[in-house]
Amino acid sequence: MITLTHYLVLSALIFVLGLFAVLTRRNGVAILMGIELMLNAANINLVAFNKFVAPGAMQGQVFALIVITLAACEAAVGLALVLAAYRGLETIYLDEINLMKW
Amino acid sequence: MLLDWGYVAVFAIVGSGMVALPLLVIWLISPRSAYPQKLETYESGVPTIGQAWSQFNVRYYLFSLVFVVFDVEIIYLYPWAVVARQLGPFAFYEILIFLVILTLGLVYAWRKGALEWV
Amino acid sequence: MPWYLELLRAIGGTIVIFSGVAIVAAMFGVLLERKISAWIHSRLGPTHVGPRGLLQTVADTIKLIQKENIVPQNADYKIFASAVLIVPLAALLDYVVIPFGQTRWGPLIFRDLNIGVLFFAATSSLVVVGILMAGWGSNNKYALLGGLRSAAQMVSYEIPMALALITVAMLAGSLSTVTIVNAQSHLWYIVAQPIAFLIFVIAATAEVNRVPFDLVEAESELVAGYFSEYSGMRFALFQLGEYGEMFAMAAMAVTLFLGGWHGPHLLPPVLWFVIKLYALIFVFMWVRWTYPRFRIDQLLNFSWKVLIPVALANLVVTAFFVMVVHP
Amino acid sequence: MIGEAIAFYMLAAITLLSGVVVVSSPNIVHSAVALVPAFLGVTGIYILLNAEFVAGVQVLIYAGAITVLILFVIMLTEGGTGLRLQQRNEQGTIGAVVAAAVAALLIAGATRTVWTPQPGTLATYTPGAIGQSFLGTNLLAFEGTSVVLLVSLIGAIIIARKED
Repeated sequence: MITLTHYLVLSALIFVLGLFAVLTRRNGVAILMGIELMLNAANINLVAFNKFVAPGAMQGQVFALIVITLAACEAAVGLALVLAAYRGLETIYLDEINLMKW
Repeated sequence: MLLDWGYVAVFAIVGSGMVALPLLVIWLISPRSAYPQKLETYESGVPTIGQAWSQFNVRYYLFSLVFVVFDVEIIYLYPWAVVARQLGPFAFYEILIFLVILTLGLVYAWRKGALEWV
Repeated sequence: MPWYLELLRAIGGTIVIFSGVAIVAAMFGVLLERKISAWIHSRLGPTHVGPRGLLQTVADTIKLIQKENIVPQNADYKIFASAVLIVPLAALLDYVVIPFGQTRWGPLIFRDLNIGVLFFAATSSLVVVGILMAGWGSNNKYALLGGLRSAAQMVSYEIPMALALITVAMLAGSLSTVTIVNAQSHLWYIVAQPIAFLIFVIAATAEVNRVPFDLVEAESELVAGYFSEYSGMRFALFQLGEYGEMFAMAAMAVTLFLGGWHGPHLLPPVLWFVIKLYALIFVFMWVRWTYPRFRIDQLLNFSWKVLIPVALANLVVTAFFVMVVHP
Repeated sequence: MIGEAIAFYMLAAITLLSGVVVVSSPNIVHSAVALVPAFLGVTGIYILLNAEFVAGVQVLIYAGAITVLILFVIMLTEGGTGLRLQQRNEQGTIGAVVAAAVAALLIAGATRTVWTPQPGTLATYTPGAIGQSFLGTNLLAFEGTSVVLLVSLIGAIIIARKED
């Protein structure tokens, strides 16, 4: 029997994978991929809560759709930033983009 | 409903098997006689120069960018379309506002030349 | 029904659809294309193998099975090899939601999904990933350029196609393909929505990379585009994907606009479906051998500056009639 | 029920294994391609949760659009030229510790809380229910997303275009 807890644990594991990518990857695109994984984990939670906790409502799925939208916007703008950084600084390794550090 | 998707899952799994099957067959029976010239990357017969994995023009990105935004817009139109008949006139103006705002995006991209292949 | 019978039914249906598409769409489609091109060029086409050359593609397939599978030294093997699986599989997944006809026991469809039309759009968008993988994995300049061009073109034409799908879904009030076909028992949607039909057919031609939108495989510039480096059976699987996708697009156009299996009761419904399907395929091939190829800037301009505005306007006008005039 | 459990564990395995490839592959293109099975696994999870429409959107947007965008950017920036560069920064250990701690916290929270379900039944036809919801209760969010999309389109075009 698959319960809400199963889905929550799965989503926690996916979230942590994304978090690990964000913390340890040097490549800007890879960090964005980690963020996409984290957003997916959040979406699993939203849809699972919709089914198990509030089956009469539609809010969980509606929220998941809005999160997907924001993920697409985030990917578009984030990848544009990566491109701009590549054009200006000729690197997409974020630890090499340190002009503003001191 | 889950039964429907069970069918789709079987279709995907059996389908991948059926696509992989001919590959397995030729892996067993196809001749193998490789030599360096044959394994070279095809470049119209002249020796290959460098790798193909190099940088490409940014114009591809602008198109896929506008595509992503419009693709996301379209997913909101599917659920609206199936209930359009039941919703009546007021919802028409709601969706009109939605479409007008996004058409502004298309107009902006057009005017800024993001849709030009230069 | 017990679960093992359901499972057997699903497996049987899959095998029937896969072999059906492989034989009817890929093998017969290639032969048809060669015969029609010959007819348009006033040639004879293949004549030697079998009666009037009917077995030509069978011979070709046997030849391809015997060929060596070459993986270029510089290629990225994992991506190179998995792209071959993705492209035909994504193309064939389209057939899940296509209703082929009507029988006494219900519509002849693999499975009537609630989100049928969206499923179609989603699976056909997966082809783009496969093509990019093929282009990148080959590590060949022609292949990569072809793959990038193909991806840019396919994503551009996905938008007008989806807008046309939505217009039809709005008229029928459902995303299920069977409901859409049933809603056309009196009036085919090509009559109500001629503009959406045109947009769909043009976008479908572009999605399957056919002339006049074939600069992905522009032989004179890019050899064979993203599958330049593929040989033997892998090449055959790409052909299966391409022709499978073309037949799926045509079948979807028949389902959405030409009334699916509906027709006068002289012939069984399945036959009506097949007749309409082949009529549309003939139009695709006719166009291919008649028109020259677009330039890439013309091609992208045509989608973004003509098709999308027209499709949006068409959608708004239809919505106005559906929601305000006849609510 | 058994079928549901089998499907869940298979989908979870697909998602997590491809997630591990995404996170750990030294080749950025392999990471991007491994995103596709990860997204498809999540799609299957949505279907198990009776969210058909969200599942369709997941394939269309994530697998069909965002992955393509990511692959484009990889090819437009370093392509395969960065293959031999080090992909991981010096925070590998501390990152693993933080990730493990967060995982422990989340899993403990998820397993120890008792969720009380509210009465009601899931909508049978999700696209229709979502449409009703977007043009009724959630109208503001619906119109808001159009503004967000417009703004992100304009912003991304400004950032990505060459200055001329």
